[in-house]
Amino acid sequence: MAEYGFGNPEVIEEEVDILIIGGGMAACGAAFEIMRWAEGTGLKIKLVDKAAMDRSGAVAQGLSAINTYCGENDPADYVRYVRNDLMGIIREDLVYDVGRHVDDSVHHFEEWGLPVWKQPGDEGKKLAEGGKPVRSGKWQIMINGESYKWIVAEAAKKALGLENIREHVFIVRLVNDKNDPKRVAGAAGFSVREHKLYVYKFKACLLVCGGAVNVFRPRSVGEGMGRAWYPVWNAGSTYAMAAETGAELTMMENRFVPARFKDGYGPVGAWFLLFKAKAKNGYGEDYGAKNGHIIKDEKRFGKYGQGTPGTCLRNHIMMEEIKAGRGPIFIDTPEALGSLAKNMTPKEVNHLLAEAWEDFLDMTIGQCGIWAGENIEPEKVPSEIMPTEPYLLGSHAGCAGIWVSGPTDLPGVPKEWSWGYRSMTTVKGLFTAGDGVGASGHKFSSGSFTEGRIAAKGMVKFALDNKDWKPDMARTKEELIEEIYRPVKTFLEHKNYTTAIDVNPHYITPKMLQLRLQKIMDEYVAGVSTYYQTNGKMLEVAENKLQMLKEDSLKMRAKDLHELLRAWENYHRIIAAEAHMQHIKFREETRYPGYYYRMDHNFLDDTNWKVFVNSTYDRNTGKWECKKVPYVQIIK
Amino acid sequence: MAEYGFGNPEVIEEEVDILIIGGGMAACGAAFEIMRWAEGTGLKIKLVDKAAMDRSGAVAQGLSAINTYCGENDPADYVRYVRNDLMGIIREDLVYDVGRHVDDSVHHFEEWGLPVWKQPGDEGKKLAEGGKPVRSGKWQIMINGESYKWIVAEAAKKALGLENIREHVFIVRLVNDKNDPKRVAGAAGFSVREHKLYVYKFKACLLVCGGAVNVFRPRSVGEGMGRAWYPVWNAGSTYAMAAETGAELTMMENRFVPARFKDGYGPVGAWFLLFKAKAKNGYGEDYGAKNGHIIKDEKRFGKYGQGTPGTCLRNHIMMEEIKAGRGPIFIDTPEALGSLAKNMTPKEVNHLLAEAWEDFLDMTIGQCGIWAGENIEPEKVPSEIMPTEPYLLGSHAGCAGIWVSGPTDLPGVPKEWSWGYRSMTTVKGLFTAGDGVGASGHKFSSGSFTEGRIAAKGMVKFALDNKDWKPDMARTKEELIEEIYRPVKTFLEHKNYTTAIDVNPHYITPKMLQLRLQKIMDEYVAGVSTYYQTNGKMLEVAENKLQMLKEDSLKMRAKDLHELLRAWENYHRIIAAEAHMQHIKFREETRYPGYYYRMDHNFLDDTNWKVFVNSTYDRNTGKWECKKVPYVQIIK
Amino acid sequence: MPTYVRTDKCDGCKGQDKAACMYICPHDLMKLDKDGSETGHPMKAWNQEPEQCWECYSCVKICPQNAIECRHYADVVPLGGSVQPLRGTDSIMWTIRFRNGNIKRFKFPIRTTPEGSIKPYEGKPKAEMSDIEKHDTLFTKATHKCDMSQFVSS
Amino acid sequence: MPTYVRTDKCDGCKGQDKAACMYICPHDLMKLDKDGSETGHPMKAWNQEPEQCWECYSCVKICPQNAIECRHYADVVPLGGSVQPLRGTDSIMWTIRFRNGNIKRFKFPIRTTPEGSIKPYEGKPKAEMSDIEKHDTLFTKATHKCDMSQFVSS
Ligand SMILES: Cc1cc2c(cc1C)N(S(=O)(=O)O)[C@@H]1C(=O)NC(=O)N=C1N2C[C@H](O)[C@H](O)[C@H](O)COP(=O)(O)OP(=O)(O)OC[C@H]1O[C@@H](n2cnc3c(N)ncnc32)[C@H](O)[C@@H]1O
Ligand SMILES: Cc1cc2c(cc1C)N(S(=O)(=O)O)[C@@H]1C(=O)NC(=O)N=C1N2C[C@H](O)[C@H](O)[C@H](O)COP(=O)(O)OP(=O)(O)OC[C@H]1O[C@@H](n2cnc3c(N)ncnc32)[C@H](O)[C@@H]1O
Ligand SMILES: Nc1ncnc2c1ncn2[C@@H]1O[C@H](COP(=O)(O)O)[C@@H](O)[C@H]1O
Ligand SMILES: Nc1ncnc2c1ncn2[C@@H]1O[C@H](COP(=O)(O)O)[C@@H](O)[C@H]1O
Ligand SMILES: Nc1ncnc2c1ncn2[C@@H]1O[C@H](COP(=O)(O)O)[C@@H](O)[C@H]1O
Ligand code: SF4
Ligand code: SF4
Ligand code: SF4
Ligand code: SF4
Ligand code: NA
Repeated sequence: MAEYGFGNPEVIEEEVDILIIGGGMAACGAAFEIMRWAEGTGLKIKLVDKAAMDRSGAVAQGLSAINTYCGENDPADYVRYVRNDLMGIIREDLVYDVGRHVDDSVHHFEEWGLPVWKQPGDEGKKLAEGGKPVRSGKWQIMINGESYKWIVAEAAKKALGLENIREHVFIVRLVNDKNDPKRVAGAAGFSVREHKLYVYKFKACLLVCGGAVNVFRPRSVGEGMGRAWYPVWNAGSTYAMAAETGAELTMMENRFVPARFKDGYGPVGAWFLLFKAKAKNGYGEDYGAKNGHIIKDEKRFGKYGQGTPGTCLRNHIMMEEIKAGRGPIFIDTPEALGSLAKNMTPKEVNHLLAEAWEDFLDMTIGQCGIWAGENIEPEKVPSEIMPTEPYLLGSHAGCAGIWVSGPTDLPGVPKEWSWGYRSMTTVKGLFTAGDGVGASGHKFSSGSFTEGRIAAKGMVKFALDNKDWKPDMARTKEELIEEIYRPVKTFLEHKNYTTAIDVNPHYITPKMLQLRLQKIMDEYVAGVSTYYQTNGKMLEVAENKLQMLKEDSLKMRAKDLHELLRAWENYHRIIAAEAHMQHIKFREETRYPGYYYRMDHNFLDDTNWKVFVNSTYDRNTGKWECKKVPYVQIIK
Repeated sequence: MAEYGFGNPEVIEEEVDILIIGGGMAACGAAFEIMRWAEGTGLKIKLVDKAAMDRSGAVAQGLSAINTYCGENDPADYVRYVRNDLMGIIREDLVYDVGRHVDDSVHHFEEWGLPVWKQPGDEGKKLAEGGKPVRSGKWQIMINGESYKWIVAEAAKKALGLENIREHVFIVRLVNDKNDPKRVAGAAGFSVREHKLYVYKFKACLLVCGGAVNVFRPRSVGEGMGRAWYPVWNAGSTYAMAAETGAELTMMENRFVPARFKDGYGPVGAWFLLFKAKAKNGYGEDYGAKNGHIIKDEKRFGKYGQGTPGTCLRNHIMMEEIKAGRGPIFIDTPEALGSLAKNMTPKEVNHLLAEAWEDFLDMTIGQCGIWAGENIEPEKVPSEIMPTEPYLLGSHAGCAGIWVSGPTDLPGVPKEWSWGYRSMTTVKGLFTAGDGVGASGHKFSSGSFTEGRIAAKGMVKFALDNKDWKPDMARTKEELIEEIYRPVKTFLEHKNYTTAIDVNPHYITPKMLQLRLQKIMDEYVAGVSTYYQTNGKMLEVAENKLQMLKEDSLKMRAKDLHELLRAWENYHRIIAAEAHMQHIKFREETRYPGYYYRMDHNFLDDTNWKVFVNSTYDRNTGKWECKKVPYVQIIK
Repeated sequence: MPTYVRTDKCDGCKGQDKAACMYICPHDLMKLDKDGSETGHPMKAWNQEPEQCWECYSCVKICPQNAIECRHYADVVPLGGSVQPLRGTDSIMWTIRFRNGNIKRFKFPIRTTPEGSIKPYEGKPKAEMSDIEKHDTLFTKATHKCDMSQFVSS
Repeated sequence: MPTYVRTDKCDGCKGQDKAACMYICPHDLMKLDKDGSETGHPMKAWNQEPEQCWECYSCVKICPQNAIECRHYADVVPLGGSVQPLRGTDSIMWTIRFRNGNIKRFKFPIRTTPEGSIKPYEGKPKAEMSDIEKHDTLFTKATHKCDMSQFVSS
C-alpha cells in the first residue's frame, strides 16, 4: 500500500460509548455534566471538534452579556417571554427545563473565573451568594466576557480529560445502524491537519455543531463575506447530519434576522436595553413611536402585535421604514450616551464610553474596526443599523432545529413529546442541544450550555440501558473513504484538463458552490435582495435549482484538506437550506413578519397554522416530508 | 538609468493633430468619416484603443439587431420616439441630427458585408436599393450580427491605416492646456503589454470610451460578476476623463436599468417585438394588461404614463409586481413561439427556433449557457426576466453623458446649444460621440457610429482652424509618470510588509476598491438591493463614503500591468459614480420611475424639473457643481 | 461562463509574437504563460481573472487550435452544459450541449464579403471642403429626407 | 478585517509542533508556510482565505510575537483604522487607531482566576444515580425555584 497522503488517508477506527460532536457551549455543558454521571460506570466518552475548543463555536470572540439568567424571575415567566418573542409556537416543556436549570450554569461560569458585572455595593459578591448583577434586560446580565469560551472550555477539558478530546476533526456524516435504520451507530469525518479519516462507533452521540451561517448571501461580498453576525464556521452541520440520519426536524421555517450595526454586525442588545438608545429613520424620526402602531392590525398580525412586540415584529416596523424609503435607520448613540452622561462625573462618563466600546470588543471586534475606519466616535456620531441576512439557529431569537424528547415531570405536557430519553431526537441514540434543539429559542450561551448538561444526563442513562448493544454500521469503511474523499479524487483526476485549476468543466470549487447556494437562497427564499419576501412560485423555482445544486455537489473538488473542509461544510449548508425552504413552502402563512414574508399568504393564521411543522428527509430518495404537529400550551 | 521594466516605463511622446480615444462604434464611425475630410490637409490622426478593435467595445460579441434605422420613417418622428422614451427631456437637435444621417451608416455596414435580414421577396436586395428589412420594431431591423464589429473595424482600420492605430493602450487622463485651462492639449496612458507610458499632444481629441459598467453591484458576485449586460470593460472612462478636464456633463442622473433575461442578461427586444412574447407574473398573469394602469396616475407620473409608456415606465410596472411579491417575472417563450408556429411548416418552425437562439448567440452567448445548463428549451420552458443593476450610458435607452455643441442649421434651437464646433464639449478641443453624448439616447450601434462621423467632421474643421496652435500641456512628463505609475510603486514599496500580498494595511487591491464602490452605490444610490430607491439622507451618506473611497484610491496597488489597468478603470468608475450621485442629489424629483426613485420626492415634477441638469467637476478641489439648464422643444 | 484552455489543445500559438486569445480579449484576461511559472503549464494560455469574463467568446472564436471553451459561471449555472462555436469566414456553427445531454446545432451566416475585402472609400464621393460647415450632410451626401413642417419653429 | 501577518515579527512559533495561530483559528484560515512555497516567506504564517475571516481575533490574541494584525475588510471599511489588543492573563488592553489618527485605549478584565486553575468538580456533589431519571435536577442539585401554579394543568 502506498504511503498515506493527500487522497490516501489513514483510517482510524474507534469505538466509544458516547461521542460528543462539537466543542461549543452545549458540548462544554455536556462535558461538565457527563463525567460526573459517568463516574464509575466505565463508559468511554469522547469529544471531537472541527476547531480548538478554547475558541471554537459562536463564543470564540467572547460575549458581553449572558442573555439568559433568571435570577429573581420565575422560569415560567421566562417561558412566556420566549413564547411571545417566537410568535406563540414553542415547546414550552423544553424552554421551561432550560429556565429552571440555567442559573446554576451561570453560577459555575462565575466560579470558574468569568467576570460578571455587579450593581454598586455588590462588587465582589458572587451571583450564587446573592450578588446583584447589572441587568441590561429582564433576562440579560452584563459580563466582561472576552475569555468566556476560554474559561468554559478549560472546565470542560478538565472534566473530560485531554485524552478524550480530538480537535481539528470535521465530522461529515453520521452512519445509521445496519440492523435498525432508525438508530445511529457511528460517525465519520476527517482531520484538517493530517491525512486521516476518523470512523467512530458508539451507542449514543450528542450532535451539537451550532447553527447555519452563510447559507444566505451576506450583504458584503468581497473580503467582507466572512463577516457574518453568527459564526461563519458553523455550517448547518447539526441540521444536515441529523436530517440525513432520518431525525425529525422542527420549525426549520424559522430563522433569525437580527437587526445589527450595519456592516460590522455589532449586536444591538446593550444599546437598546442598557444604554436606552433610540432607533431613528433617515429623517431623524423615532419611527417606532410614530409608526409602531402598524403591527396592531389584527388581520395581519393576530394578537401578537397587541402586547410587547417580539423580535421579528420589531424588525417588521424597521423594514417598513426602509421599504418606504425612509432609511437609513440610525441608532442614536450620541443622544443615548448624552442622556446617561447628564448626571455623571467626567470619570464616570469615560467609564460609560469604555463600556460602549467593550460591548463590541468583547464579541464583535470588527464593528470597532468600522468605527475606527469611518472615524465614528459613538458619543458624537450615530451608527446605522440594518437587518442582516438570515441565520438558521435554535438558541438565539430563533427556533429552527431538531425535534427532541422532553422532560416527563411537567404537568400538561403531551405524552408524544417524550418518546425516549431526554434530549434524544427521533433517531435512537442521537441527542442534541443548544442550536440543535428546535422550537425552543432564547437559550443563548448559558441555556445552550445547560441543554448540553441536560442531554448528557439522558445519554448516560441511554448508554447504561444499552450496555450490551454493539453498534454495527450500515456503511463500510471503504464506502466512507470513497464518499468523504471524493472531492480530493475528483481534483486529482481532472486538474490537468485545463490550464487553470479553478475553471474546469469536470468540477466545481466549494467557493463557487457556496455562492450559488447563497444566490438561490437570497433570490428565491426570502433573503435580503427581496426584502425577505418569497411566494409559492419562487419556492418552486428554488426547489428546482437546489436539486441541481445538490446533484452538482457530487462534483465538488478539494485541492487540499482546507478545501475538503469547505466542500463538506457547503454540503451541510445545502441540506440545511433545503430544510428551510421546504418548511417555508409547507407553512402557508406569514408567521414571522420581519423574519420572512410568504407574500401569497401575507398574514398570521392562528386558525390553521398555530402548529409545529416537522419534517423528515430521506437520504436515498432525496425527498422531504413535512407535517403539522399540534401545539399545546403548558404555561398560562 | 535602469533598464525599462515594471515600475520604470519607457515614455513615448507623440504629437498629432487629432487623437481618437477608443475603438468602438463611435470611434470607427469617426475613422471612416475623418480620413475623407482630412485627405490632402496633412492632418495627422491617431486612434488608441485599450483593446483590439476587431472585438473591442460593446459590440465585441456582435449584435442581433440594429436598433436605429429610420427607413420609411421621418427623423422627426424618431425624435418624438426618443423624447417619449426618455421622459420628455432630450436635446432634440442632437437626436434629429443622428436621425437624418443614420441610415447611410447602416447602408455602409451592409455594403461591407453585414448580413441584414430581408422580407420575403427582397432577399439579396440591399437596403440602399430599397430592400425591405425584417423589422422587429418601428426603428429596429434584424441582422446576422456575429461579425458586426469585426466588419466595421475592418473598414475603420482600412480607412485610418494600421500605422495610425495603437491597440492595448489605456488612456488614464486628459491634460489641459497650460495656458488655457478650458482647453485640452494632451492625453496620457500606458500599454497593458509593454512597460511603456504614452503621452499624446494634440489639437483635438475624440473621447469615445463607451459607458460605465460595474459601477453598481451586479446580482451575481462570484465568477458571475463579469456577466453584466453592457460590456464589463467599459469603465466610465468617457465621463471621468471629460469631467476631470472640466467638461460640462449633462443628465448624469439618468441611467439604464434594462429588463433582461435573468442571470444571462439576454436582451428582450427581439422577444417582445419580433416574437410578440408576453411577460407574466409568478401567478401566470399578464400583469401589464392587469396592472399597467398604475402609470396613469398623473400626480405621480405626469402625462408620461398616458401614451405609450417609455422603457422606465415599463420597468416600473414590472417592479411593482416584484415588490408586491408577485414575482418571479417570466417571459412566456413557449406561448410566443407556439402562436408563431401555428401556421408554419416544421421547417419553418425549426427556422424560428434557430432565430430565437441566434438572437442570443449573436450578442449574449452566456444566456445560451444558462439555457444549456438549466435544460431550458425556450419552446418548452419560460425564462425569468429581471431588472438588472444600473448602467450609465448615452446611446441605449438612457441619456447620461457630456453636453455637446449641436448643429446650427435647425430651426428653433437655442443659440447656447451650439457654442463651438459640432460635437465639441465645453472644453475646447474635446469632442465626443456615442455613449459620450448626453441628453440624446436611443442611438444604439448605428447612431453611435453616425455620431462619430458627425464629430469627425467637426474635429477636422477645428484642427484646420487651429493649424498654428501648439499644444502645451499643464503637466510634465515626470508628473504623469508619477501619477499613473503610483499603484505600481505603492506595491513595490510595501509588498513585503505582510506575508500575503493581498492583505496589507498600506494598500488596497483594485478588486476590493471596486467592490467597495459597488457596495456604496448599491446600498445608497438606488442599486438593486434597495429596489432602486434612495433619498436625500442616503445620498448624503453615499457622498461621505465616496469621498473616503476617492482618498483611498490613491492607495491602490498594482502587482502587474493587468492590475494597473484595473486600478485606473476603477478610478474612472469612481468619478462616474460621483457624477451620477451628485446629479441624483440635485434633481429633487423622480423623473425616471423604474430606473430609480428619489423616495423623498417620489413623483415627476414637470413644473420645476423639466430641465437638463448639467454639472462640472473641479479636479483640484474635488467638488461638483450642478445647475439647471432650460429644456426647449424643437420638434412638435 | 469563464473560459478555460484545454492543456491538450493549446500550443501557445506556436510561440508566435502574439497569442491570438491574448491579442483579442477586450478585457485583458487571456494570458500566455511562457515559462509556466503562473500555471504550471509552460507556453499555454489561461484566463487570469475568470470573474471578470464577459463570456464574449472573442477568444474562443479566434483560437486556431479550438483550445478554448467556456464553463458557465459556476456560481450561477448548473454544471454540464456547454456552448461551443466554430467560426468560419462566412458562417458560424454552434453546438449546444444541455446538462441533460441533449444537443442542438445551429449554423448562421456572419458575413457576405470575403474577410479583408473592404475598400471603405471605393466608389464613394470625396469630401467637399465647402460642405465642412454644413450640418445637414456627411461626405457621402446621403441625408434622410425630412418633413420640416414638424419643427415647432417651422 | 482579515488578519495579516507581519513579516518582521512572525517567527513561525520557533518551528514548534503547532503554530499558535494555526492551532487556534476556528475557521482553519491561518497556515504556516514551512518552505515558503505558498507565500515566498518561509517559516511564517499567513491567512489563506481572507474572505472567510470572521475577525474574531483569536489568532491575534494568541500570537506570542504580536505578529498578527487586522486590516479591515477593504470592500467595506475605509483604510487607515486599526484595532489591536494585547491580552494578558487577567486583562486585555485595546488600542484603537482611527483613520484620522486619533487614538483610544481601553483595558478590561477578562478573568478572575489564574489560567489553568479550574477544578470543575472540586467541592461539588457527586451525581446520585437514583436521580438519573429525574428531570428536575442536574448533578449539582441547584434547580431554580418555581411557582407551579403557573402551569395550565396545575
Ligand atoms: C456569535 C454570537 C453569539 C451570541 C451573541 C453574539 C454573537 C456575536 N449574543 S448577542 O447577539 O445577543 O449579543 C449573545 C449574548 O450576548 N449572550 C449570550 O448568552 N449568547 C449570545 N450569543 C449566542 C450564543 O453564543 C449561542 O447561543 C451558543 O454559543 C450556542 O451554543 P452551541 O449550540 O453549542 O453552538 P456553538 O457555536 O457554541 O458550538 C458549535 C461547535 O460545533 C463545532 N462544529 C461545527 N461543525 C462541526 C462538525 N461538522 N464537526 C465537528 N465540530 C463541529 C464548532 O467548532 C463548535 O465547537
Ligand atoms: C452590449 C450590448 C450593446 C447593445 C445591445 C446589446 C448588448 C449586449 N443591444 S440590445 O440590448 O438592444 O439588444 C443593441 C442592439 O441590439 N442593437 C444596437 O444597435 N445596439 C445595441 N447595443 C448598444 C451599442 O452596442 C452601443 O450603443 C454602441 O456600441 C456604443 O458605441 P460607443 O459609444 O462607441 O462605445 P463602444 O462600447 O462601442 O466602444 C468603446 C471603446 O472604448 C474603448 N475604451 C474604453 N475605455 C478606454 C480607455 N480608457 N482608453 C482607451 N480605450 C478605451 C473600448 O475598448 C472600446 O473600443
Ligand atoms: N421593543 C421593545 N421595547 C421594550 N421592551 C421590549 C421590546 N420588545 C420586547 N420587549 C420585552 O419587554 C420585556 C421587558 O423588557 P426588559 O426589562 O428590557 O427585558 C422583556 O420581555 C423584553 O423582551
Ligand atoms: N429593542 C429591544 N427590546 C427588547 N429586547 C431587546 C431589544 N434588542 C435586543 N433585545 C434583547 O437583548 C438581547 C441581546 O440582543 P441582541 O444584541 O439583539 O442579540 C436579546 O435577549 C434580545 O432579545
Ligand atoms: N416591450 C417593449 N416595447 C417596446 N419596445 C421595446 C420593448 N422591449 C424592447 N424594446 C425596444 O427594442 C429594442 C431592443 O430592446 P432591448 O433588447 O431591451 O435592448 C430597443 O429599441 C428597445 O427600446
Ligand atoms: S489562441 Fe488558442 S492556441 Fe493560441 S495561445 Fe490562446 S489558447 Fe493557446
Ligand atoms: S470570453 Fe471574452 S472576456 Fe472572456 S476571456 Fe474570452 S475574450 Fe476575454
Ligand atoms: S502565532 Fe504568531 S509567531 Fe506563531 S506562526 Fe502565527 S503569526 Fe507566526
Ligand atoms: S481573526 Fe479569527 S477567523 Fe480570522 S484568521 Fe484569526 S482566528 Fe481565524
Ligand atoms: Na441575428
